Amino acid sequence: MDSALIPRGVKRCSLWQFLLFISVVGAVLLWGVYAMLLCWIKGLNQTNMNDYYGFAIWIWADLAVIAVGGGAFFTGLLRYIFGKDELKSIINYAVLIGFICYSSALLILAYDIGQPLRGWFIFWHANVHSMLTEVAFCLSCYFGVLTIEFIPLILENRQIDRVPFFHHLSHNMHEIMAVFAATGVFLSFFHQGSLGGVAGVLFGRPFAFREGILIWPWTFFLFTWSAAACGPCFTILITKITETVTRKKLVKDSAIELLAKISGWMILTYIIAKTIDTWYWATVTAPSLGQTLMDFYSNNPLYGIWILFAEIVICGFVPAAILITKKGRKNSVALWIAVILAVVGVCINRWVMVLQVMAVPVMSFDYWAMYFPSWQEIATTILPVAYGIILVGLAHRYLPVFPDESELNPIETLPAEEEETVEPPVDLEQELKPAGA
Amino acid sequence: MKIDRRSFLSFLIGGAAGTTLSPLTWKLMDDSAIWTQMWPWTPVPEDGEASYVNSACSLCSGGCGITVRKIDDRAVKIEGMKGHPLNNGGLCILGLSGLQLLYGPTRVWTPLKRVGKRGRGRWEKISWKGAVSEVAETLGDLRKKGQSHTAGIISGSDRGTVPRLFDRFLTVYGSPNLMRTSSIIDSYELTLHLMQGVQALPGFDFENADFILSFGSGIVDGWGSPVRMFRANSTWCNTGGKVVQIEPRLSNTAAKSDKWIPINPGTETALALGIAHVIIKESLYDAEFINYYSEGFEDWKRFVLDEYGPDSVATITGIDSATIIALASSFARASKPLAICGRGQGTTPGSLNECTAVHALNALVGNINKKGGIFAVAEPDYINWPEVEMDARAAVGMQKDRLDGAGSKKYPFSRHLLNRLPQAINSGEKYPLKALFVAGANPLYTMSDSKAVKKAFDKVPFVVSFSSYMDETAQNADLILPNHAYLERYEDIPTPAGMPKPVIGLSRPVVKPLFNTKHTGDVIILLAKAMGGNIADAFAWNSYDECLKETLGYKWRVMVEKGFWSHPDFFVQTHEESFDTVSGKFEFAPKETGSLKQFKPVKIEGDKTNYPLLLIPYDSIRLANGVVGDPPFVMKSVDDTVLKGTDVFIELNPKTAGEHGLREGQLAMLSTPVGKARVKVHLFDGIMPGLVALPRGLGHTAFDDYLAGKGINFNELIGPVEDSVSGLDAAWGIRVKLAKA
Amino acid sequence: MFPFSFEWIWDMDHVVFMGGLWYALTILGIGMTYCIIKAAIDACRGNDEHHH
Amino acid sequence: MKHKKAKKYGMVINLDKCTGCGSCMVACMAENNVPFRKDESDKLLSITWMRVYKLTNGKPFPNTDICYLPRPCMHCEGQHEGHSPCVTVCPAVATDYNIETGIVSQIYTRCFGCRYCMASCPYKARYFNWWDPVWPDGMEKYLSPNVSPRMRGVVEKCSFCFHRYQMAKEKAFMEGRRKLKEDEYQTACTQACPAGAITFGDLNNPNHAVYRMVKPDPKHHGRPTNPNAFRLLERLGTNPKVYYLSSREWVRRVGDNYLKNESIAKKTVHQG
Repeated sequence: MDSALIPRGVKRCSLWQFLLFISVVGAVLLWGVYAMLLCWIKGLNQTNMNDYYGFAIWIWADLAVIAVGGGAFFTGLLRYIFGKDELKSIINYAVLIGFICYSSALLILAYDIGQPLRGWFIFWHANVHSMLTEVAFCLSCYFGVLTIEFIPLILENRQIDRVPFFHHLSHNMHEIMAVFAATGVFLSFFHQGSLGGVAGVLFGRPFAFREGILIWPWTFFLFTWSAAACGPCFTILITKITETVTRKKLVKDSAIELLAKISGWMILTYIIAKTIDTWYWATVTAPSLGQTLMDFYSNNPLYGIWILFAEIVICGFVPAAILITKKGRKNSVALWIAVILAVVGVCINRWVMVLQVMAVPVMSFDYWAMYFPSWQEIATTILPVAYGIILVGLAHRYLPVFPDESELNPIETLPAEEEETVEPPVDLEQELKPAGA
Repeated sequence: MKIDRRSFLSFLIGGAAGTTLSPLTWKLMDDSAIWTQMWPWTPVPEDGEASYVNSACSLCSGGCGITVRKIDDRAVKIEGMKGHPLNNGGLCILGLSGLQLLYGPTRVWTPLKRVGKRGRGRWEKISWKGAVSEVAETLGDLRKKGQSHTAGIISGSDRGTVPRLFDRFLTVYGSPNLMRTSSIIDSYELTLHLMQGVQALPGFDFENADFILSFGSGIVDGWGSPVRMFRANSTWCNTGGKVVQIEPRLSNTAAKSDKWIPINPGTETALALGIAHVIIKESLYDAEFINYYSEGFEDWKRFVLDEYGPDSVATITGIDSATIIALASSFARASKPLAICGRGQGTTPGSLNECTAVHALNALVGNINKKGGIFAVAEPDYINWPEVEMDARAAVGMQKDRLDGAGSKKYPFSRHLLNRLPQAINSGEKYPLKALFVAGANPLYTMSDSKAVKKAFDKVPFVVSFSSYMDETAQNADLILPNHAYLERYEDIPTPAGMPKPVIGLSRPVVKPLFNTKHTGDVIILLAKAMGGNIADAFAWNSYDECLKETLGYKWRVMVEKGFWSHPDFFVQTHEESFDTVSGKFEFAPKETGSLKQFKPVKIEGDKTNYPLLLIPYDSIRLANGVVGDPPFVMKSVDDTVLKGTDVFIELNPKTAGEHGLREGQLAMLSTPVGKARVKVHLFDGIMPGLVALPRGLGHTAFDDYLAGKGINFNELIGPVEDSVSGLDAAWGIRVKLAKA
Repeated sequence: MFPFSFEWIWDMDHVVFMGGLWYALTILGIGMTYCIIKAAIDACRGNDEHHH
Repeated sequence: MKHKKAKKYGMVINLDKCTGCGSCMVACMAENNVPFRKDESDKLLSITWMRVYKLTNGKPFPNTDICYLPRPCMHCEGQHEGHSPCVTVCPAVATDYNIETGIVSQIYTRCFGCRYCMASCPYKARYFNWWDPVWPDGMEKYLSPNVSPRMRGVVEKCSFCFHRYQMAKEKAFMEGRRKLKEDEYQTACTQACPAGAITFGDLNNPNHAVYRMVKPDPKHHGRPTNPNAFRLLERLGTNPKVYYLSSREWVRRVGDNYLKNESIAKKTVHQG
């Protein structure tokens, strides 16, 4: 039915199968939307946040998706500025993932705030000294950049491309994409950094506070760096998952390996910097404020020193070690482990910088506060995931996301073979519909 | 077709984009933000002209002066009255929340008559006329049958015009049964009566004292006139006055004191006598006072020296003898020492032995009726109404014994023994109570052994409540004749107990009555008039306000102007005129007190085998436990280690908790011989091992949702223990057993 | 955000921050305008020589 | 000594006098139209601009000691005026540092509820309106027109009763005066405290009691020179304008974090 919209040279599952898939994920999405409406209509009392946990799972999710969405700007940097042409195979997908991550982040912010209808005050009445203002501005602008980067891909849909204006627009945008990408990198550097700054400037909270350069605490640079390092791992991870689900090779190995290699070195350098930062903080910053490292990791049921070990060693040095070695990158299992660990690592880091910051007592007579999200918070946090899966599904079906897909999966070579297709549960057998038919 | 669809889509997209970019979007965005800034469901208080009204707070017997800020005809804030002799600008947490009672959901709006079973909460509105005639009819019937003595009144106080109007009414009607809510004041009155031969209230000159020896009195926990005590405590901070607090639990007072001496609960008398022992032995007492103004000292001295050496007292009290000796010495050597008693807020009278022993310490150092000492303050003399003329029926009724046994052969000196009333009704040994008025009191909540009290109430066929609020007693009444709230009425606020000089406050209407309520004073007058005859004749006033104005005479003008009246030429009595005993001197060993007999600890309920631990109550200024309960603001101030959700916490020493396998926050079952309760455990190092402490003031079943149903009423777990001399409630705790729930 | 809002002060912080912001927005704006105008011109000319 | 033109309103709380009675909490609630709910026992959801903490020395019976510590907003000055932890982070200038008085304000109609300021405050002095404020029928009558009730979704905190400052200024203006007398502007908690434990005034004015009580050191952002005085978390460099007095060493020590073997005297001020 919708075959006219499906790119040439690739195979997709039947529309019914696709709709079934969409409706399953859509149900989850609706659950999230329901929870979101509850939060909007009834207020944030729907959450388990409280006056100690003013920032909770949403802000973590926000920081995490932005960190892992950092793959878009870093891949863009490598592709457009440094001219790594191998990445052509994955850049579209990196942009798409980035777009999903950033739109999710903005959505989360829209229900995280107590007065969503006044959300625009952050722009209108901006306080330029606030890291959050910097986040808001750079985040929105960069989302604009991602949209600009995403538009040509949409325009390349077979039907849209037939309109001469759109065809030319897409072409022209490609032509000057390097300018956009460079702006994107500039903006990303600041908003990733300022997200780190959000925690790092809290001089009232020794657990989060870091010294730095000028107005920027060390976390500013660590956040940018970790997003650049781990973002590509997330792009690889999602690509791998997509390949597994669709049971086809979508991106050339050379692209994956190059990205993995760069990511590996980035992680290694990041984690060394992070270690130095932690060391300095534990031995100089915190003691100068009368606290020891173990004050932050004891007397509570969850936050033990294990979390630091997990973040730095298991999810830092281990993936770095795998990714910087050729053997590690080439080994599919090792690559899987490495990218998962790297993504988990950056998520732990963001968790620590949001939720543990809130949990640690500051006044000597205060106490650790523990928190568990309400179902409304969980649903609204899953909501962007469902939205992302749907958008990936749609884009994969109707847009030429993977330029090398037809080359990697030539239809002509398998004309007689029944092929399983696309996202939905893989076991659903499909009648093959040749593209363009 | 395809073209059409495309143009349609373009139109849609273009339209959407156009609208988004048009000023409309920005306008809507702005409007919606403005809308959130003035949501119609968020109240906007109306502005108006500000004014201030001086009045007096009567939420407890503290008698603080208040200044109420008004905007037009709304009262918006209660503040302490500047320059008031008691509180000078400060105010307690309850007084500050008074507007939540005035405007709160617990007010009774109109006279109510019970429908259906008692306590079910079903009422019908009746008119004031109907209500008064119904009461008059019931009382008239009793009187006709010669049963006027079976009518009784439970009153929060027996001082001031309204309680005195009740008293007058009951006298001319023919019943001796006006019963006052009991407190440590009862014990003090009795002590002053027996040792000094006077009918007076105790007055303590805290402001000038420099060494306070407190036997468990919650100086900063609501004892006495609370704000005055807070101020006195701060005065000591400035002047270097010392406070020694003796009690088994680290209360706020103990924490604020200069020295906290934990003591085995219930052994305070022994300590007082032990201190006396040391003072006498080391000849540290005021020889002049002892020699010239006291009687019976030698006998008492022998007894104290024989029985209460520091070592034996150490064994009883758990305080080592060196501490006792040092304490006695510093007490006696202080220039203005003062010993006081009355545990916590002093809501329980305690044993008379204890009060006399503590008072004897004051006598030993000679600080009776002296600056920085304890005064016997005569009853205020401003109420001088003509004697009532009793008819024959009234005279017969007044001849009858009081139902509570006060003034009987057994307890000849006590004036009120409300604690004995439930037992008297339930046993039915004397005569039944057929009509009961409750005013300024909430006995169903405040009296110990709630079950027995409820049972007794159930036996009284006609209960009338005068409460402004739907409290526990009002809930279980047959008729509610709601008084104006305290901010809506005129009333005299007599000198609070503990004040060494008279200060009469004037409560006056800050706002016009909000509901169809009536001043209780007016109701008494109307009732008297409805009953006619001598009764009506005894109440010649047209209204309560007229009565009050007339009664106060020249003071009225001063009170209206300043908000209070204080004695302009109040003087300190000399020792020669102080004592009105047979000997004309201070009696160290009035025979009636049994001081010469060996000190016998109050026998509290429960046996050690079944109930291995001791349960004591504790008072907090943040938990009102009197006539009213905590308003929402005060509830908000209650710590989460006292109340969490609807669970109240007991305080337990970590050692005791360990022995019972209990952890912080764990649920436990508390059982005493009187009742059971589910509680949560809070570990507190400041409580003596082996003790369990439970706060007073929670566990209300009445009032609003902000208060009702939270925690446990301590009175459900304890019963009264009669003091052998006074008949007053001497219980300081009860044995208890604790198990994991 | 704009110099006419009352939070605005003419200081280094505002100039640097808002300068950076408006700089980025200008590049994006000009870039997109260029693309759109050029695409419109190209479409009118029927220029269709390039393919990806 | 001539004092600076700008005022720096601050508070001194004498913990030796404070009895933990809670009057300050309720006076504040009544003055500032603070809402309440049926269950306020979850203190993490309970709006108390002034909160009284109960401190213990942690020693076993009978050497236990407790002390109450009332905690309003500290109106931090930070490293330079206006550098309060919360003011610097608020993205929408909804919380502001008044240079004229040193008071940190909260503009409820500006706040959009991001709660970053709450995260930044080490004293937990900021509270979020998780619910719409609801007063039982009739009780909204006592609401004061001088302080607007807050809507759901915004942050609120102690304002040092700023409206009282404005009213006092207005009154002085009407009477043709420019300067306020010390007792003309007092916070509701100061006024209500039955123990007289709270003193309020201008820390820049040597004639004011607050100044005389703590003797702030201008070279060190107002660090107290009275050895019995301390500020909460002095070492963080927040430079609060609320000072505490205590004659008990353990209480003063509880006021900040110290390493195990560190003596209290060593007051290194971070960043300072």
